Amino acid sequence: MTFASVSAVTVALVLVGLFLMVMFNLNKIAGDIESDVEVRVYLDQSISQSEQETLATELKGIKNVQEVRFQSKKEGLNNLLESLGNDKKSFTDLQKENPLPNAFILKTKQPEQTIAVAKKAVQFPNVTDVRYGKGTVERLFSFIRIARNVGIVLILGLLFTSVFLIANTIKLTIVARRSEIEIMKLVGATNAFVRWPYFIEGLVMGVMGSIIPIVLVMVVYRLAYYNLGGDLQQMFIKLIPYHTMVTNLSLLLVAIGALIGVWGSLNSVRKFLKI
Amino acid sequence: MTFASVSAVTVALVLVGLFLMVMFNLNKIAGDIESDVEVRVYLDQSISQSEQETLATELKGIKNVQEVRFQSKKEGLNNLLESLGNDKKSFTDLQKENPLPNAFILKTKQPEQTIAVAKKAVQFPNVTDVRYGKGTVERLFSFIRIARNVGIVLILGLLFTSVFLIANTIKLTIVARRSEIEIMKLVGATNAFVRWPYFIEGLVMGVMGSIIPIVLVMVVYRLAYYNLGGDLQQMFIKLIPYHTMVTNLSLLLVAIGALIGVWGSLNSVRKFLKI
Amino acid sequence: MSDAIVMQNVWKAYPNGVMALNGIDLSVKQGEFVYIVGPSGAGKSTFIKMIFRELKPTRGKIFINNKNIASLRERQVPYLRRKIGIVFQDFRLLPKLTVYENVAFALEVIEEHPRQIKKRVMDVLDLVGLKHKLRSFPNQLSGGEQQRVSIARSIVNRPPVLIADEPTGNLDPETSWQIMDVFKRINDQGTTIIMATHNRDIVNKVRHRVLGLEGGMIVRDQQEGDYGYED
Amino acid sequence: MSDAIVMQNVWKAYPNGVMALNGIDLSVKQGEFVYIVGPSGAGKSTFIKMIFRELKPTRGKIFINNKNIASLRERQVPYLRRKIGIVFQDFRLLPKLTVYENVAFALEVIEEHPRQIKKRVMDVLDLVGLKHKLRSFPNQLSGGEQQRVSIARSIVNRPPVLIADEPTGNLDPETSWQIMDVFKRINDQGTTIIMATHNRDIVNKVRHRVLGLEGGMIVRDQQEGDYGYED
Ligand SMILES: Nc1ncnc2c1ncn2[C@@H]1O[C@H](COP(=O)(O)OP(=O)(O)OP(=O)(O)O)[C@@H](O)[C@H]1O
Ligand SMILES: Nc1ncnc2c1ncn2[C@@H]1O[C@H](COP(=O)(O)OP(=O)(O)OP(=O)(O)O)[C@@H](O)[C@H]1O
Ligand SMILES: [Mg+2]
Ligand SMILES: [Mg+2]
Repeated sequence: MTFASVSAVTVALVLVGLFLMVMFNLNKIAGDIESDVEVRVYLDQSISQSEQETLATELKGIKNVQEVRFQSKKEGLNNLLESLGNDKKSFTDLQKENPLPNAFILKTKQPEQTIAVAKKAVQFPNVTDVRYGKGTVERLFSFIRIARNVGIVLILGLLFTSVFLIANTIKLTIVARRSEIEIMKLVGATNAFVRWPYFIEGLVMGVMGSIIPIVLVMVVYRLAYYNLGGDLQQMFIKLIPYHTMVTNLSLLLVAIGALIGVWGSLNSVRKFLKI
Repeated sequence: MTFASVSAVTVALVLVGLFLMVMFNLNKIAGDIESDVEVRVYLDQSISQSEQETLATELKGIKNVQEVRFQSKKEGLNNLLESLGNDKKSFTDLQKENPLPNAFILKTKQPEQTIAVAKKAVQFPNVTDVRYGKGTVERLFSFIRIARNVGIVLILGLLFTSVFLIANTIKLTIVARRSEIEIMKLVGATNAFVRWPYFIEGLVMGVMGSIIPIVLVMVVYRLAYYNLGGDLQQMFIKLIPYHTMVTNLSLLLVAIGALIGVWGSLNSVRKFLKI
Repeated sequence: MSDAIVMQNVWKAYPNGVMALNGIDLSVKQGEFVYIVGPSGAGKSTFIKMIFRELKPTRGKIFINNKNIASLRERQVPYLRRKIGIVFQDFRLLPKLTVYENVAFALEVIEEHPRQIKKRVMDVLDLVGLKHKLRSFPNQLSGGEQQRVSIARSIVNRPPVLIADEPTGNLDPETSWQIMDVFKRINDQGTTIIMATHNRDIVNKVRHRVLGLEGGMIVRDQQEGDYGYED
Repeated sequence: MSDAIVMQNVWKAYPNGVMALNGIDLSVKQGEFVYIVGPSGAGKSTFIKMIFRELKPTRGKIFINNKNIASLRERQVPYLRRKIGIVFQDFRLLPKLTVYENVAFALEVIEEHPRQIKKRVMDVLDLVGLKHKLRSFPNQLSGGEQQRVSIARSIVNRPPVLIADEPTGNLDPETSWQIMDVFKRINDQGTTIIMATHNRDIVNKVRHRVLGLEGGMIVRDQQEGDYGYED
């Protein structure tokens, strides 16, 4: 009987654990990507050095702009070619006559402020064009927002489900002991006396049920982190460090397990105490 | 008691259903992306019309090549610029003096054959370069393979978990009826006579437990399909059509529910029949 | 042979090592009425559970109608049990069925015709004086009422053998005599009856064969015997 | 007053509408020994369950040591029950505890000193003749043995009031007399005893106050009475 409860906790926490592992990382990555968004301000080819310096100060003065960086046309072309990957060789001609203009790269304090900043920047003199991946950025933001919301809904759903499942299982095991509880009460046991062993049992069950999930999370995250971590870093994606993740997640899982175990146990006993 | 079992089935199938919904689509998308991979064979600028035609035939003769398509330098540039999004305007200069060569685009029968085909193509005369997104394609393939394997493992894990959970819950409800079953047997009931109601009960439980998951899948997929579908189509990603998905998934869920219900029920009864 | 029940050197050890029966030899004729008496823990219930194979003997043979049930195949067991009516010491009613349904169950099991079932069940409930409780559930009955439901169920399908484990333990003397009347009647119709009992009054007044059990052994086997153990 | 138990106009209707008690008035003095007799379904067990508040009366007042337990607060109920030893008609042993643990439980509940517990439990098991079964679980006992464990548990903490619902229903006459001896001894020490029984022999031989219950009403209340209902 207790095996049933422990394994229900185990099963639920494995799901919650793996899911949280993914969610925490996605959340971090989304944050990283967001803070990577930038506004490119293209300059007129004919701009003078002093005009350019004035413009830099002015851009810096726009509300919410955190950083202004100059990007020469050459640098711009290199970045572009880089992003095309190993097709670069085919474009050697381009390097002779670079069609790209010079630019300022702005970073905003909050990624959501990109759009407002871009709108202001375009009004300055000598600015031919302002790019922030219009559409793309907006779509990225809404994608991230959707992904986060979906993630939160899923994790809440999963947690709720787990609580429900575990409580369900514990209840069934305790219903089977209904007469036991009633007899104890009829022989003069106080509620506290009856409840105490069930409290302990719930706690032990919850903690025992979280062992396998914790080990699993450790193993899976170790594999994921050391195998995928490198590949992902090439794509400028950084995972949450192994120890941080494992420590936090373990504590979280034990806590969830213990809470649900105790709660489910006491909750199920409660209604049989009324005799 | 039966409520406990039905809700265990419900909870498990909701998870399985939503997960399958995502997996089926990812699988389709992965397939679509794979079959989109192509080999670009760049031609020497000085190639003559007849040489070009010979080359086309020869390329077509390579094992596993399914389709050979000519892409003019102009077409190539347009495609490139398109992929750069709305930064196109900045490259008007490029269109005057197009640095890209003409090319043949090859499609292979199986996406995995890309690499072998590319290696053969590079050996023909008048071919300056062969591109298939080396590295990228390889990484994409291994990514898809990993994703698929992870998906299969997850879905099997989830299914196994569900079966376990449901069987667990059903067992608990039936253990509570152990003496009931034993009494029936002692009064002269055959195993079949005792089992029959439990068979029906398991079936009903399974089917009832699959109602909410099916409705949920329908609602969620409707929302996802009609809200995200458009956006995704812009990225050349096509989801599985609503009706196909919902029909197949519903049948699958009912079948899983009924099977697990009946199996869990009969399996739990079995050991109490031995009296 | 017209022996309904024959035991040959039957031993029973429970899994925890308790020796409940130590070499029982016995034969009961068709239509006989046998009391099993003996102190608490003597092995009466164990003896009775052997007959309908709730328990298998550790050693020895048990013949019911000349068939050794110790080696009966599992699939045959239900058919054995249908020929034996059983009153359990702890009643063993189905908790989710009403009084009526509990009694009817023994008839449904043998696929009796529904109309037959109704009539027969009502008759039997009348016999044990529980017609007014037919819609009650077991946990809504007094101890004696539950015991009478168990008795009703045991006789409803007119089994050729009736086995009763302390059928009057929870009944007042008056109701006990009613039940004995019922038993007498079905015994007169040829039913073999084995009844474990502590009821001295009954054993002494309604004389039948008395089997004294002590420490898992038959210490007395007396036709028309009395309860014995006078204080 | 030295009345241990007083009932004033007590009625009990079960949720399904059955009227089990119809206006009971009664007072039992400290140290009295009272038999409750009456046919099956008369309301004896219901009457008994009122006293330790397994059931609450639908109407009326019940005083135990001058406290109305019908309006007792939930938290106080365990302390009431500790002053009352109860032998249940259906034994109610804890299935996962051994005989020893079942009896010890009643002492653990009142936080008796562990060493005291051991001695006292062994003494009581000896009284009911079950010292040799102390490590058995309830499902490894015969009916009579279970009943004796229930008796042992009820007297182990020397309660001032003992309530026994058919305590000899599953016992042979000899063992029954042993139990009656035990009851007599603790009654002599001042314990009030209420005993529902069908055992005519006992009631007629060991004369005490007899309370006749029928249809939920007291139809007879006789000092040194006999069982009545002669056939
Ligand atoms: N399931 C069991 N496991 C172990 N020992 C058991 C089991 N059932 C009974 N016993 C023991 O076997 C012996 C005989 O038990 P049985 O129930 O046959 O006695 P009985 O004659 O019916 O007694 P009673 O009159 O009290 O009902 C007793 O000592 C009892 O403790
Ligand atoms: N839980 C219940 N719900 C409904 N009716 C009940 C319940 N318990 C008992 N009764 C009914 O109340 C009446 C009195 O029952 P009670 O158990 O008090 O009888 P009793 O005198 O103890 O009988 P017995 O000698 O057979 O044990 C009976 O008619 C019984 O059917
Ligand atoms: Mg017995
Ligand atoms: Mg009673």
